[in-house]
Parts: sequence; C-alpha cells; structure tokens
Amino acid sequence: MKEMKIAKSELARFLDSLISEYKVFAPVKQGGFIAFQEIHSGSEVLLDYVNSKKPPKEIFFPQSEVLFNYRLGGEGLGIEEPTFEDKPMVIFGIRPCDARSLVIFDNIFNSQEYKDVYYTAKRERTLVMAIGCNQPSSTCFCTSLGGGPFSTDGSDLLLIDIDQEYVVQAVTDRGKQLVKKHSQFREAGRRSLSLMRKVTQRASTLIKSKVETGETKKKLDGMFEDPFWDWLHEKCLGCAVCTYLCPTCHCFDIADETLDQMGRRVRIWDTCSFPLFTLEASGVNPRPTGKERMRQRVMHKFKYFVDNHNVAACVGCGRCIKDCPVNLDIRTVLNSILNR
Amino acid sequence: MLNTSVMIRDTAKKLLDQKRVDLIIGFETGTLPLRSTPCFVRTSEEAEKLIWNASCENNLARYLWGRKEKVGIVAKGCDTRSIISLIKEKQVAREQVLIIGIPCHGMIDRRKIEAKLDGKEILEADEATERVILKGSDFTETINKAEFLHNSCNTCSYRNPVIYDVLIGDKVEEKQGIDEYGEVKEFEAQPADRRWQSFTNEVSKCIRCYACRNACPLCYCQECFVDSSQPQWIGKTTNLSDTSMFHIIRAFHTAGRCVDCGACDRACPMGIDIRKLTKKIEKDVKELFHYQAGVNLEDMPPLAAFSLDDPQQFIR
Amino acid sequence: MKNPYIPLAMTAEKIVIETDDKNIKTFSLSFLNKAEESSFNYLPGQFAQLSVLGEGEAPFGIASSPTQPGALEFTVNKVGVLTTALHNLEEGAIIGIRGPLGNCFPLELFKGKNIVIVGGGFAFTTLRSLLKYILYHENRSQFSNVTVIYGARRPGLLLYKDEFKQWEARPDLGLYLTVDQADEGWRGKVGVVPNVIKEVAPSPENAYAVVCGPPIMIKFTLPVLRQLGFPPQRIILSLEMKMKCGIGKCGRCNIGNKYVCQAGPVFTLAQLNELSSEY
Amino acid sequence: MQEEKVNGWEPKIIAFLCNWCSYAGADLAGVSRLQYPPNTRIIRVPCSSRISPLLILKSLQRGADGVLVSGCHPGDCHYLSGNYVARRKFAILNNLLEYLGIEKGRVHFAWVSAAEGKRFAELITEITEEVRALGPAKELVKKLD
Repeated sequence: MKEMKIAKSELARFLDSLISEYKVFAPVKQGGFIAFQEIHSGSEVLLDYVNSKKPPKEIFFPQSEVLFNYRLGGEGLGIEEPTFEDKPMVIFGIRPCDARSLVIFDNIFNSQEYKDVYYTAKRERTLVMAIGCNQPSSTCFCTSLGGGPFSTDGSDLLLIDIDQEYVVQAVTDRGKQLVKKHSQFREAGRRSLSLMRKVTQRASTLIKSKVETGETKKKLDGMFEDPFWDWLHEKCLGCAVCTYLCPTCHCFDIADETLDQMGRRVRIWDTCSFPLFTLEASGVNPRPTGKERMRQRVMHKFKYFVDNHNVAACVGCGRCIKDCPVNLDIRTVLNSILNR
Repeated sequence: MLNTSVMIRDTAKKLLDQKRVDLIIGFETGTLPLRSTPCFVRTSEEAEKLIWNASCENNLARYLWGRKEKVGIVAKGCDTRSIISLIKEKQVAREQVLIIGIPCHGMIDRRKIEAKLDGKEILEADEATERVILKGSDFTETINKAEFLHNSCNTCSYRNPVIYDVLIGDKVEEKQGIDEYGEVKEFEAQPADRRWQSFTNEVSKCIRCYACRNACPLCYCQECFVDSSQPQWIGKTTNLSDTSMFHIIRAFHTAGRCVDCGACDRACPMGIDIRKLTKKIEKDVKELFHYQAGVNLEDMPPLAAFSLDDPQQFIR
Repeated sequence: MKNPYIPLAMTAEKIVIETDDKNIKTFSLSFLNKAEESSFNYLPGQFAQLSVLGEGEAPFGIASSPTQPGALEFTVNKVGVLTTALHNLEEGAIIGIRGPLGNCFPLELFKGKNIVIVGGGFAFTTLRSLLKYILYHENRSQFSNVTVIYGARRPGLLLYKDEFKQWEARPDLGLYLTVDQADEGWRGKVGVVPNVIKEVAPSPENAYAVVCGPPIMIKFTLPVLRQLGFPPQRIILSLEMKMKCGIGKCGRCNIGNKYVCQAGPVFTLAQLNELSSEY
Repeated sequence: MQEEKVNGWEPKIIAFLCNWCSYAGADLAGVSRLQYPPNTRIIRVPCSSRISPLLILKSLQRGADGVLVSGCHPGDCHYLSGNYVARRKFAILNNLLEYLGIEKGRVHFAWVSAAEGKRFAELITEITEEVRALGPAKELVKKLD
C-alpha cells in the first residue's frame, strides 16, 4: 500500500465516523494529566501532548477488573460467567513505546497454554493507531530498547505529524482496510513524504537519552548474588509508582469482595515492590527486604523476561523516571549494571 | 548553595573520618533538572558527591528507622521535626543520630513550574540564590524561587532546624504573618456536600501505590492497616469507598505526629492534595490540645495523653 | 476459548481431622457436575487452586491419586485466611476448584527404578498421591523397591495414620516412620528425618529420591542424600510459593525465570541448583 | 430516599458500647423494660478507647446508617483513663469526618453510665430519629459497581 495522509482539519471528522462503529480511546486532559479515555466526539482529543500519565495498558488490563460475579447461598458456586463486549475498539494517539508494550504484554496474556480471555477479548478487537513522537521527552530512551519515536511494533497504523497533516503508515492488514474505508485518507504526495523524512530524522536525534543494553542480560546472568543489590535499593521507598505506571508491568493479585450475598472475584494490579506480594500465609517471605524486591524488578524486566520471551520488559517510556518520588532512575541502574 | 554543599561535604568527611558516624544520609545530584536524590555515604571519598540546593525535597528522616549503625543525617527544619517525632515514639534513639541541620529557604515545586510552562519541558535548570534559570529546547526563562515553593514550604514556620548537632551556615529568618491554615479554612467554609465532592474527586485519582505512606517518615508500622488480611480492613481495588477510607485513616494516623513536611504530597504521582487532610488534623491538634508535633523533645504526644478538661462538646 | 480463571464446583463429601492439634484436615471433594470429572486429569505432584467464594483462593497439592477415581483429596493446614475458611466448612459445602495445575513427578523416569520417598510433617500430601499411585496394583510392577521415610514432630502430627497402618503391612514397601518426640504407644523410630535416612541408608543405585518437607528438613536432608550418593538429577523436590493465578501470569511465584506454578512445583535438585536461591 | 422509605427503609445503627458502663446501661434499659427503637445493633467492647476509627469507618462502609460510640462518663472509666484518651481520638475523628463532608449526625459519641438505663433508651431514640431524618447513608458506603 502507498503511504497515505490525513489532513489535521479532517481528523475530528474521521474520529467521529470511527466513533459510530468503534469504542474510541484517545488522549484527553483529565485532572491535570493526560489520560487515555473513551471519547464521544473527535473534538475531545488532545494532540499536543508528550505521553499519558498512566500507560494505556489499563484499557486492556485495568487496575481493578472483575473476573466474575457470584451469589452466595444458592446452588453450586453461584458463579455468573463473564461475557465479553464485542464492539471493536480503537486506541488513537498511543505513543509507539506504549504500542510496543502491548506486544510485550501479549507474551504473558496471549500465551499458548493459557489464554487470558479478559485481556485477549479486548486486545483482539482493538485497532492501534499510534502517533509518532516529534518531540520526545528527555526521559525517553526507547531507542535503547529496540523501539524508536516512529517504531511501528504493535501498531496497526502509525501517524506521523508533518505540521498540517499526518502521513499514515498502514502496518497491518487491519490498518490498511481501515485506511481504505475512510475517505479522509488520501495518497501522500512527494512533498508530504519528504517532510515526513525530515521529521523522523530530526526526532530520532532528539532522543538523547541512551543506555547501552546489549550486554545487560548477559551481565545480569551472573549477578544474582552480586553485592550490587545490597545498596541499590537503599533509597527506594518500596512504593508502586514505577510498576503501576510502567506500560509493561503486568503482575496482579486476585481477591474476592462480597457485600451481603453478592460478590465478585477481582484482579488488581500488584507489584513486586510490596512485601505482601510474596509473603506466604505461614509468614515465610522469599523476598523479605527491599534488596530482593528491587532485584526482582530489575531481573524480571531485563533478564527473566529476556530468557523467556527474548525481549526486555521495558520500552523506555520514562514514566518511572519522571515520577519516582526519590529519583531512582532506571537508566542509572542499567548503566551501573554494565559497569559491574 | 554551593557554599552549603561544600560545608556539608566537609562536615560529612570529618564525621566519617573521626568515626563519629557510620553513615551519612544526604542528597546528591539527581538525573533530572530540579531533582536531587537521596544518597547514602559511608566513606569520606563518597562524601564528595553530597550537595545542597532547592530540590533537596525528600524528608530523609524516612530512612532513619530500623537502622543499627550511627547515622549522620542532613536535615531541614521539617526533617528535624520528623526526627523529634521519631525520637519521641522511640523509633530512633537521640544518641543514634547526628543531625546536620540546614536552615532552609523552601524547596521548589517542579509541578508548579511545569504548570506554568504549560507542557514545555525543562532540560536544564541553573539555580542561583533567589532565582532559577530554566532552559528548554526553545526557551529560556528566569523564575523567582519564592513563587514556586511547595505549599508546605509556603506555610512553614520552622525553616531552621529545631534540633541539630551541627548547623551548616547561618540561620534564616522565619516567615512572619503567614496564614498557616488558609487552605483549610477555605475548605471548611464550603458546604458539606461540596467538601465531600471535592474530597472524593481527589481520592478518585488514587492508584493505591502507597507512595504517600512510604514517603512518610512516620509511617513505620510493621503492618499497615491496608495490608492486614485478618481482619481485612479495606478492599484492594480502587473502589472509591476503599480509597476514601485509606486516605482518611492514613491521615488520622498522623494526628499529633505530622509535621507537615509535605513528603506525602510530593510523592503522590497523581497529584492528590493529601495535605488537605493532614493540615486539618494538624490544625485541630493545635487548637484542641495546644500541641505542635516535632517542636521539642518534651511534650507528650497528644494522643498518648489527655487533660481532664479536654473539649467534649461533641459528646452527648 | 476456555476461561482459565473460572473455578468448577465441588462438594466436600468428607472432611477428616488428621492431627491431634486439629490444625490439619483432609477434604474429599467430588464434582458437583459429574460430567466435569473427566476433564480433571491429573498425575501425582500436581496442584489445584481451591476457592471458598468470598474468602479467596489458594493452591494446594493434590493428595489423592488418579488411580482412585471419584474423589479428589486435599490436606489443608490452617494458617491463613483461605485455609481458615476451608477449615470452617462443613461436609456438604461447595468448594471451587481450578486445575490440575503445574507439572507432576517424573513418573516415566521412575519406571523400573527404586524410589525413596522422604517426607516431613504436613508436606506428605503429594507424596501420598505418589505413593498411592506406585502401590496401585496395576502400577506396582512398573517400579522397583520403594522406601518411605516420613517424620513429624510427634505421633499426633503424622498424617494419614490409618493408611500408614495398612502400608506397614505391605511386604513390597520399606516404611520408616519417625518422630522427634515419641509418646507411650509409639513403635516407630525416634529422631529427625535426616538422621533416619542416614540410618536406613537407601542405596542410590538405580534410584530416585523424592523429598517434601519443611525448609529446615530439606536443608539437612539434601546433604545426607548427596553423601549417600544420590546425584542432583535424581533428587526430586516439590516447592511451595505464594501463588495467585496458578497459570504463569500474575508474576509472583518465580524463581529466576521459572514460574513455580508452571515449570514446577516439581523440580530436580540439579534444576534448582541452576536457579537463583530465592525460595 | 423517599422511595426507600416507602419500601420500608429502616435505619441501621451500630453501637459500640463499653462493657463497664454503657453496655450495663443498655442492659438496665432492657431489664427495666424501657422501650426504644430496635434499629441499633450493639457491639460490646472492653472500653471506649478500644474503638479504632477503623471500626467506625468500616461500619459506615458496610452500610451502617449511623454509628454510636459510648463509654463511661469522665472519671468513671474502669481502666481509669481509657475514656479520656478515647475522647481526644474521637475529637479529631469527629472533626475530620465533618470536614470531609460526611453528614453531621451519622457518627455519635456519648457517655452513658451503668445507672442510666433511661438515658440510654432516650439516647437511642434520639439518635434513631436523627439518623432516620438523614435517610440512608450515602458517603463511604461501599458498592460493588
């Protein structure tokens, strides 16, 4: 398919036509932050933004999600099997790093043996329309982890902002079909394409933050017992900011909530930062201190996940760097690992 | 600033070399503009990295409990007040800490600056005594520090360390005539349903990351009520009732102990106005029991004491 | 697409108190919907997630053997929220189950081999499953000599007392029961499990050792087995970790890059030696 | 609210009573055959100082329309100073709840002695009517949405 384009002036109309058919999520301003929310009109979308506070993972993997409802006191378990919506969804305006994180998520939730139907039911019916990053932030280090400001991993369509219009790259068949179907897309002329090349080249040079990660996994292979971990966690507060705001962190807890006879089993984001995460009922905790918990976080992202899925569980979005209350910067951690 | 940094380093080196402390907890340069980061220094060589500036915002008293070694701690006025609370509550022994007190001009609130810049990113910040020069990819702007301090710094009347073993530099003049509880009074004046609405609006942002709790120097409970499973006091989801209960109880647990250092507020990634609660409690403790936390080592903590004529109009 | 988070309903047909402190009970469960029984094909060493709705869910090793169809058995020690909820149930109660989960003991490798089963305290549950499986008349000939060394702090804390009485009578089983502290009627050995292993000194020749027990017992048992000549590849352990999903997604039960709920709970010592020591 | 009243809504009130005074006061009300509305569920506790704010909030969360905490009069505490310590705690909590906008009249505190059976009955009557006037609790009530 040829490169296509859409004029910015037509975008709202395009989104409006999408809304009639899809549930559309897009960046909007909410409570002082950028958030991915369902929109009901194309004009709600915010286009001038760096990235959302919380990663869009919550569209597929919400912080609290009902696994099933139940009623106590009746016949059997009283479980009401969940049903899944089938209205197709679009995420518009997701950043390429976050689109990539979905591919990483698939390794866990869409694995061969056990498909996580709650995740896959949403993921499979969602079309991902990313917008490339003309103005990456100083904390963006996507290029160090195999991504980039215009990476197409995980996207069905990638939009590149060339001022008055977006050049549209259709990455998947699904993306191509959508482009064909909507009249707002036109073939991109030579001028648009040359502008696009300028933009992408410029933005790639804007990613100044780089971490060598090629050797990280190899280093970590031999570092489990390294005294490095004895001090690394010292300033860590043990809160969940880095993991909850991480687009690739996927750990969860499961709990029952009952009011009177009605109840539900929910899954809730959980984090390796909390002692409770691995505390057994007997009182034994295999990760009793900040040291083991910090080691788990780093190892999981940059070694175990690579062992198991051949990709690091980090896309370099920089959220954990921006919001850590004590400025424990993962880039510093990665650099220190390489210097061991 | 530079001068203060040098004095902190010299003091730290001396203390470590003379083996008067095993560890110095202070700040080093962070990885982002306007961002210093806590650091732990055990040798005089490492002491070289210690710094001081207007982004040393973390309350380092948070790192004191549970330690065995003798600790030197770099402490602002509010930090020393937290240390007093910890000493009173027997979480730290006075002899175990060597307080390197720093008179403080207030810490810069990055979020206020970011709001002013309306999304433009700061790439570099040059801090002078009263101003900061901010540089971005396409702008340079000079701001007055005093206009961008944390709210807790704006209402602070303990800018000088309350207790210390070493004082770095000269004491600063305490602010006069500040309306310490202005925000609380403003909130009190609203109708009840508006107050509830605005409280729940705030806590609905909560992602239960517990950064507020974990940043607080006084949240040292072995088992926090949110983590208890028998009984399970509150649910684990972001259900509004549960998050409300979490914030009410956490704030209540700071009664008579909170020194309004603002650590909880700064730690919150979602910008929840946590001080709205803690400041109210602090005000009530002062008005009802004439107590201020962390201003001396002698007064009994108010909830561990009573007076026969404590107010009881609310009791039938 | 099957939803792996939905438990099936089982009825607690029988609940037996195992120990004199009443802290351990064995639950015999049967599927409420008999048609579901055939979907639950398990082997010794596997576990399942049991639910008491409203209280939660937790993993338990299956204590029964697939050679006795009908009831699934779980032996539960009362320690936390869910186990307390289970203990509070009466016969006839409905319990949710998800499973079978995890791997099983390497039964194929065991064929034709001598099997040494070492258990301590309340961790005899999946060992019982294994033992019953081996002793089953159609299976017994596939395995060579079987030795069982099982200990508890005192006689009242031994599990499956009636069954052990029957097994004691079997000529094709070397059974050694031991307690740390004997009482009047005690006829077995006295002493901790590692010492009894030394005394019994099972031959490592053509043999596998299967060990389940409290961490302290494991710690002292492994060197004894190694000394006797059991290579790490022939020492089998079953691990316990906190689990939630049981299907390798919730992220908490890993040891290094292996999830105990999927790659385990059964590991050889050789495998564990290659993993980090975080368990 | 109106609708629920039509449907026969009755307020549910949880009363935490100290074992030594207030519970005995309630007992006396009963023994004396004093009539008071049956909307209150009594939970006996050793002392008013046993009442953690968690218990009060948890009651509201789980659907109590009102909560009463009652202990011995000042000076009468079985443990000498339990109620004095509790009084400070309750003062802070009471102010905080009101500050956050939880309706006045949901959470009540009282001193009731063992001899005040009549007062207990009157107190419960008053509180029941106050809570009834407020209607079903709204704030803090946990719903599975």
